Amino acid sequence: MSLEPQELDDLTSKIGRKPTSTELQIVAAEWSEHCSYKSSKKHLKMLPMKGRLVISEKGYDSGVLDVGDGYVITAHIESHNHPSAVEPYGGAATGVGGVIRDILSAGTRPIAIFDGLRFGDIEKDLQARWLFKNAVTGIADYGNCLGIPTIGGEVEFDECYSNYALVDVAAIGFGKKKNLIKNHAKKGNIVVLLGGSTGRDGIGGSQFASDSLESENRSAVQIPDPFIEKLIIEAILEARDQHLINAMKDLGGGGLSCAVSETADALSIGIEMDVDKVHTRESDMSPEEIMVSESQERMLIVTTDEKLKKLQIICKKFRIACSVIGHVTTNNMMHVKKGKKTCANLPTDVVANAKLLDRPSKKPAYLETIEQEKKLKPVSDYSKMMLKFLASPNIASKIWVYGQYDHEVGIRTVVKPGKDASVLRLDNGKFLSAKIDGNPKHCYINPREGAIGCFEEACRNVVCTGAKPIGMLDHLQFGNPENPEIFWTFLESLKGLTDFAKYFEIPCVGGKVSLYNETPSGPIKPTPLIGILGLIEKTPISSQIISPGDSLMIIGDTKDEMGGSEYFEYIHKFIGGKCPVVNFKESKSNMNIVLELVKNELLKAAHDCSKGGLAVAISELCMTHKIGCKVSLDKVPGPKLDVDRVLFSESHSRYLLVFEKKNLKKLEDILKKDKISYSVLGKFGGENILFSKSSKPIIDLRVDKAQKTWFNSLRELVVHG
Amino acid sequence: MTTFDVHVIIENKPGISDPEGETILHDLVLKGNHSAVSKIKTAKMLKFTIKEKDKKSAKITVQKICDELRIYNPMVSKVTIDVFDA
Amino acid sequence: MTTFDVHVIIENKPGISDPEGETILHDLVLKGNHSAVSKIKTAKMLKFTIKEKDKKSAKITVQKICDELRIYNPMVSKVTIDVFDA
Amino acid sequence: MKVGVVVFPGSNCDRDMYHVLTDVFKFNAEYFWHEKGLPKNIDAVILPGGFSYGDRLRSGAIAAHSPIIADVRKMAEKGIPILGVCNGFQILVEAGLLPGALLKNTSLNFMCGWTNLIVENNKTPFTNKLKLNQKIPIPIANGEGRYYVDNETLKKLKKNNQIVFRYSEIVNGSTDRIAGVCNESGNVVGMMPHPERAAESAINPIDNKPSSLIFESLLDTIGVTN
Ligand SMILES: Nc1ncnc2c1ncn2[C@@H]1O[C@H](COP(=O)(O)OP(=O)(O)O)[C@@H](O)[C@H]1O
Ligand SMILES: [Mg+2]
Repeated sequence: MSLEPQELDDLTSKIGRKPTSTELQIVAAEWSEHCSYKSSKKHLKMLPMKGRLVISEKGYDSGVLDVGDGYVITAHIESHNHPSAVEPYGGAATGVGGVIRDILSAGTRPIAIFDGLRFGDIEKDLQARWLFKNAVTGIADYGNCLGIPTIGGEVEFDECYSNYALVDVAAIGFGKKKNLIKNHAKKGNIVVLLGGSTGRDGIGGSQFASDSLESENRSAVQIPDPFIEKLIIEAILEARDQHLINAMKDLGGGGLSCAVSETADALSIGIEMDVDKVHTRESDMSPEEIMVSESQERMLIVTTDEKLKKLQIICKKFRIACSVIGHVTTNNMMHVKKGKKTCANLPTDVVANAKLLDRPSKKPAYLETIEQEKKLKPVSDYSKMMLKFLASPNIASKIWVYGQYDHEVGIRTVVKPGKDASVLRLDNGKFLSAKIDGNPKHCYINPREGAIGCFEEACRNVVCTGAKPIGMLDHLQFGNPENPEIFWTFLESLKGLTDFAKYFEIPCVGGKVSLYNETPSGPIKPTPLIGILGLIEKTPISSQIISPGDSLMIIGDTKDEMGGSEYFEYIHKFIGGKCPVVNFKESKSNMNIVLELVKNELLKAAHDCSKGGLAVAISELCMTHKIGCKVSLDKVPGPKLDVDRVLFSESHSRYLLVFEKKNLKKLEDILKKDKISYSVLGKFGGENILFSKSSKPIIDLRVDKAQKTWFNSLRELVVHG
Repeated sequence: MTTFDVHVIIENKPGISDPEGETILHDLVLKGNHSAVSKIKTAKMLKFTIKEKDKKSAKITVQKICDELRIYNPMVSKVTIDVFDA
Repeated sequence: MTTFDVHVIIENKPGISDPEGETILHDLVLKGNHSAVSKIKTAKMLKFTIKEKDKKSAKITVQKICDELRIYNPMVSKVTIDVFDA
Repeated sequence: MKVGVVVFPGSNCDRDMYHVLTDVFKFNAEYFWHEKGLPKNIDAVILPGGFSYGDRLRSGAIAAHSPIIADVRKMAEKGIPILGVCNGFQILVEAGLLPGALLKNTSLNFMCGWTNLIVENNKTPFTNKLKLNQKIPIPIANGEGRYYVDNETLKKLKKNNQIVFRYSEIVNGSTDRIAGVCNESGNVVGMMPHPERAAESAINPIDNKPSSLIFESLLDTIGVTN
């Protein structure tokens, strides 16, 4: 680990002397892109962070939202891309562990996990398959052991992730507002390190995350220990209930260096600590190694001498180690000693605040021509094509994944994975709905509109459960920011998200930036990921059986927006065209109308239309409810389009609604008053999914056959190749 | 061609922690008062039955299979391969 | 007292199926065209580091630990114990 | 009537079980940490699910040696109703309080999803309000849930009416589709599926009644004496 020459000069001039070797390591960890956000921080400020429900506290790693009646939810998102690309099992598992500790830091109990997974083409690429399989097992083994349900996520395959992996994890916490840890510290308080022992694993991890992936520096392997993490959670919550915690921070990237400097900086205090007091796994670790080790499952706590005894009793009960490693001072210095010897003594604001950069940006050259379409080979048999499409890894059901995750533990999961967003019941009678979404294929073609599309898609998913979006998490994943073209795509995505967040008044409650996502064959496609939290005041849309005779309606226009569609890319192997664009006004009225219809209990089911377009979304409804449907494509609202475009365009702001025929009039009254573009497309019943145009059948599939293919193909591919 | 039993032992590399071994040691064996034991390390074993011309080629083939099919991840684990007459 | 490495191999008794071994054989090894392999069986291994006066008593102690603490479930598994100089 | 919920390091369905016992069925329940003893005035004991000791060595293998197990054993001998759910079942088996073994699922994966149970014995304290052959929609969530017994034991189980639940179809390769068993006297019951996850209409809107009857059976058994 090392600093850039100008950073070294900067550090030297700020402290007025040559830094010691320990100081160099500490600063290198903290000033890495991963910990300091030096490329992005200036720009992230544009996102709206405040809102009616947002509670901000100093030193929190997670966002906090007030959900009423004295309760709060917390949320955070993280990625563990580099580690997962070399050790998918451990990398993905420790990713879960890390984000859970962020939730815990605020003093809330983690109640849900989400995972977003991206790999290369698993149909052709054995390495991608191996990464995928092991990352899923890693997440399952960790989350399941903790007893925190993994209730949703997404999985996507794209050649741009070959030999690489994006593993994103988000977590949600829940608790009483009065139990939130109000981080504070004063002179004489003591600093305690609690949890697993500090070892050599993960040394240099944050630096590693900020380099592009090359085999020489594949050194940061972390071994997950979910059992210890579970004990830490219970111990911390017990300590919280006994008011033993003055301030708390989890140890993540940059290890003790970051946790100590950031805690001191956030609370305007100094911390003096002794590396000899840290419980280590190996006896011969140097002060540098102890300070930057990224061993998992550790928490830093500021408490008082009087409270320490009780804290130690709790730790003993849960058989976890806890060491007093230092105390709070008032001189705003981070003073690291080894016994009597000083190894580092630095102003905390210098350590915690790297010099922010203003990186140059430039519109990528490829974008000049990307929207041009080429002539595609016509599809001769749409039924056959559709079956193949339903079996394709990006479209196929993800049950092989979420079926390995305990998504019921905690008995809050009212709407379970497999539909749009999942829904949890809260202790105050309300419900929380959440989903994460990304779409690198759209973002590659148009980083701004693509990012907005992810935002809207995540909103649509929670809206389909009857929830109003109340907060957003963003995770911005790009290649090397030193490349102006890549940095431009980062800025465009960020601006798009900001515009949408402001228009919809959805505050950003947390986020993460992950840069340098590159392999020897190049950067990944821009991959912003959006998590949406939605609140349901009364009842979520209940799981109802769709019966023969029920009607299917679509809301929103289907437009000629095929760029980045699964149809272009999977069926025609073509990357290009215009990607879908969200019309903010239309988007808002459609969202509001669906919420109103759910609230008036006029719907049996609502489903959003996204990847794979109308054809896939309607099939999903049929397959999950095991019922056929007759759909007339002539009635699809929007401009006149060729049949394949109507079927597979991925235009946003569209919802499929299922309702009892007798409610049509009531529905129309509401829809008309808001000038919503809608149409009744068809009727459920029978054993076939049937799409027709001008009375001519276009797609005709048996539901059971389609369902079997869609349900099993991912597992077949992963397990049996 | 002769049949051989090939034992493949997969374990975490030295220096990489083994939480399972530690739990078995501390929460089971030491609590059971068996203080003569100072360490427990867990490993996974695969026993292959294979037809090859000699011991040496049996070992080479199995090593190749393990590497090629990613039966273990060389980043975290090491393998030891022993060949026995069946 | 001398330090010994004691390897405990826990595996399913004959007759009890080993789906993991079968999966590795069929979905990985045979698909990868390594038809010389005819069988794969998985086992779990625990490596004890123990101080005892000699090999024999090291083996006896570890066997006792395994029985007493049910390191293996006798209904389904059997253990094999090998002692090595550390 | 007091129900003890035993908590081991790594238990993670203890709070769910407690919630259902107290908030839904109005039992008087209390948590017992595995290092504690159980008081004499306990009327029933439940070992909840989770990952005691991180499932290391084998699910339930380490927790079976916890101090509290000695008391659970005594209570079992006294005929007090004892229920082990999921990891609790695994612990009872590892402690020798129930026969058999729980092996890795044939899929080799953790499996979470809904299945149906068939009631095979409605004479236990946890099933006496259910009908024979009644169907119970219920979730499973386990990695080592494949119940195994050898032929001889299986014969004995059948003869003594010790098979309490079967899966309605093959889910994980269990011997004879067994999902839950009891001891010879019938007061100790173990089951892999999670009744506490299916007993409320919010979670199981279609049919929460059968799972509720498992708790109501217990209410009936121990409620009467009080
Ligand atoms: N990695 C995953 N982990 C957990 N659940 C997943 C995962 N991938 C997909 N799912 C679940 O499968 C369902 C479909 O996912 P997805 O296709 O992403 O939905 P949508 O298109 O509505 O965004 C959702 O309920 C989602 O939560
Ligand atoms: Mg959706």
